[in-house]
Amino acid sequence: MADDRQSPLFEAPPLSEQERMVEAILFATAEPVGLADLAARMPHGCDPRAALGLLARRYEGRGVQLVRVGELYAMRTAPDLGFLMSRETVETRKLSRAAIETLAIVAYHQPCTRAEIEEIRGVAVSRGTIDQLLELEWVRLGRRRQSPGRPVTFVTTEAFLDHFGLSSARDLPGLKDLRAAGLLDARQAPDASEDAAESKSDAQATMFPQDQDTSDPRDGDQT
Amino acid sequence: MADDRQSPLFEAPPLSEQERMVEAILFATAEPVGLADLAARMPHGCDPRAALGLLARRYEGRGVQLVRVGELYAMRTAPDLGFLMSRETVETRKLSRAAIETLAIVAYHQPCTRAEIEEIRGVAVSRGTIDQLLELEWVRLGRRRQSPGRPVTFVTTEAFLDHFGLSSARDLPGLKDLRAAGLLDARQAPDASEDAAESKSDAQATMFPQDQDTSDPRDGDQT
Amino acid sequence: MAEVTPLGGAVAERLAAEALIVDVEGFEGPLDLLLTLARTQKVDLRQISVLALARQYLGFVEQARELRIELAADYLVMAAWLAFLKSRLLLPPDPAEEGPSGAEMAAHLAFQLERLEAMRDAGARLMARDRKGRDFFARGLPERVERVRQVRWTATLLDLMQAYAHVRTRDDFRPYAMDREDVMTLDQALERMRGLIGFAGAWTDLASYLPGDWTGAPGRRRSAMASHFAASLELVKAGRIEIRQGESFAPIEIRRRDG
Repeated sequence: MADDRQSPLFEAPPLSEQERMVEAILFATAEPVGLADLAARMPHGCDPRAALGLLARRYEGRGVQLVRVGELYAMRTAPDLGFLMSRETVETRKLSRAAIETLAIVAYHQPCTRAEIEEIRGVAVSRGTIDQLLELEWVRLGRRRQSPGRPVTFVTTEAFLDHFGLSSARDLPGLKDLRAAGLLDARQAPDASEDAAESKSDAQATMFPQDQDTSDPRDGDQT
Repeated sequence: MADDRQSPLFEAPPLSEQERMVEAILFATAEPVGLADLAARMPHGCDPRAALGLLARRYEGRGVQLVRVGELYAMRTAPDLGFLMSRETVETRKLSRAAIETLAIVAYHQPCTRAEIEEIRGVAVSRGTIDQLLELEWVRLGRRRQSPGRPVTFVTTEAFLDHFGLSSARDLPGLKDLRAAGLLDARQAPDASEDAAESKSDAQATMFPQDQDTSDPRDGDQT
Repeated sequence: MAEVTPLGGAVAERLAAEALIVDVEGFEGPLDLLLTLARTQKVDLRQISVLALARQYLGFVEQARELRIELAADYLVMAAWLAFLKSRLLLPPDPAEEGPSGAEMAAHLAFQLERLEAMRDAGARLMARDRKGRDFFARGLPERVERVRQVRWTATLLDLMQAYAHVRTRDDFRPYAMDREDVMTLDQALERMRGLIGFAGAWTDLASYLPGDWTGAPGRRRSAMASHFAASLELVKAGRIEIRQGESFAPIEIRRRDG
């Protein structure tokens, strides 16, 4: 942003114009769009983040809203108007109880291994349950855990955030309370070996590694 | 607001709310929507036409606009922002050998006819090759030759000189220059180079010309 | 944590267990069953009596056995563990005994139940959220982003000169005209070698196999050498001869292979 003035040839359009551009781009697509993508499509020197901030305020309380989906942005209709769109409603296959629980465990404990899911539920996780979540693209494979056997982990996706109207995994309902109550701790059975306890503890350390303020443009100018 | 008691069940929401509704419907539907359809979707007593009027004014000058398509309404990208909806990729490609040879012959022998090009190249020149050069504006039609059939001739253009950094066609290096630059020799027949090769080694040595130890010791330090 | 509660409501417990048995297919494993049983205690999971819970569970398993209902192995494993836990909770702690105390084990079970319930609630809350395609919607009429591909043709002056040089010198080296006269084919060489190897009992330089009229002109010799080399490799593959080369660029030698 600082040195745009060095190249007057590429002087960026005024911010109000940039806001129109972001508006047009986000309106034109059903998929959330990232900052880099916005910047690539807008003229040189534009500041999509600032434009998003303006846009978010403009649409506050409107029938359509600017929402954040992880690191991406999208326009979505206001949830209170869903009743108008009965014809657009897509019937989602009803998830089994096992699938819903597994999804919740992945969301709240991510990154989380299959063994951890099984320990929390007290039953083996059937292949189909995870497959269903992978197919819905609500869950994807994360990094392998740096513990014996290097098990794969599961994490939630941006499609998951988008579907449930969450701007980030940190906004999961009741996350803070659950954490405060120690219910997200990887607490080990008292008779378990110490090695296992060791490998579990890094599950917690890596949970929400990007747990920092990623200056959401929507909050940007409120302070 | 005055006579709520008369039909409390069917009281229409305030116009600003109706505007939100129309906004959400137009955003989310897959097709442009008519007034009747809007009225059918919205709560009883709404006035979609008035709401559309408000909405049209709200989106005036924005990145997206309310447009009328016959009797139907839709939101579309503002016409001046259409450029955001296309992504240009510029691909730089080398001219084919046929094209560059043809171009070279025209450059060195201009004005020259198609028959002359074919005679020099020893192959028929396809229509597409000449068309490409004409399209690139590196070659244009010259005068007709005053010979039987009055064939058209081809000459190079200013754009050609411009692209190759020449001030005139006479600046093209001559055959002697080419030879001096090693261009002709480098392209020399295998028989010529063979003598040199033969003189320094026997048949077997030249059978495996680059059969040397591939593990270059210098590689070691770089990694 | 896990205080021993007096036995109470045994009849109600048995009734509950019977109701549960009818539903046994509906449970997602022993922990799920335990959670359901725990709810019948009608207390906060933090105040749950693990001992009473163990009794409930064991009662359930007993009931199932009486009704000749086959329980999955993990239900029976849980039953065995709970029986063990029960004995630990009831007997005074033995200082000589290894491992966690009954109270520790009970506390962990209570934690597991609480955690499972928390995740179950979280799942329910998640599903009850405003959801895309049901409560809020994405753009219904998206506009396609068109990809416009522009091709820019280039050539340099060097390309131009090289092309011209190439055209002007083409006659000199006839790149496409195959010189049949001076090329020995692999078949020719193979044919020759087949007839000759019978005599090659000792290591012999491959070069000595080349026909006399192919060793004069360098081009002809090279072609013959290449074909003979390829032919030797064929024969090695067929197990007819052996081949060796002392070092790089040393003569290639071949020998008949007996047997």
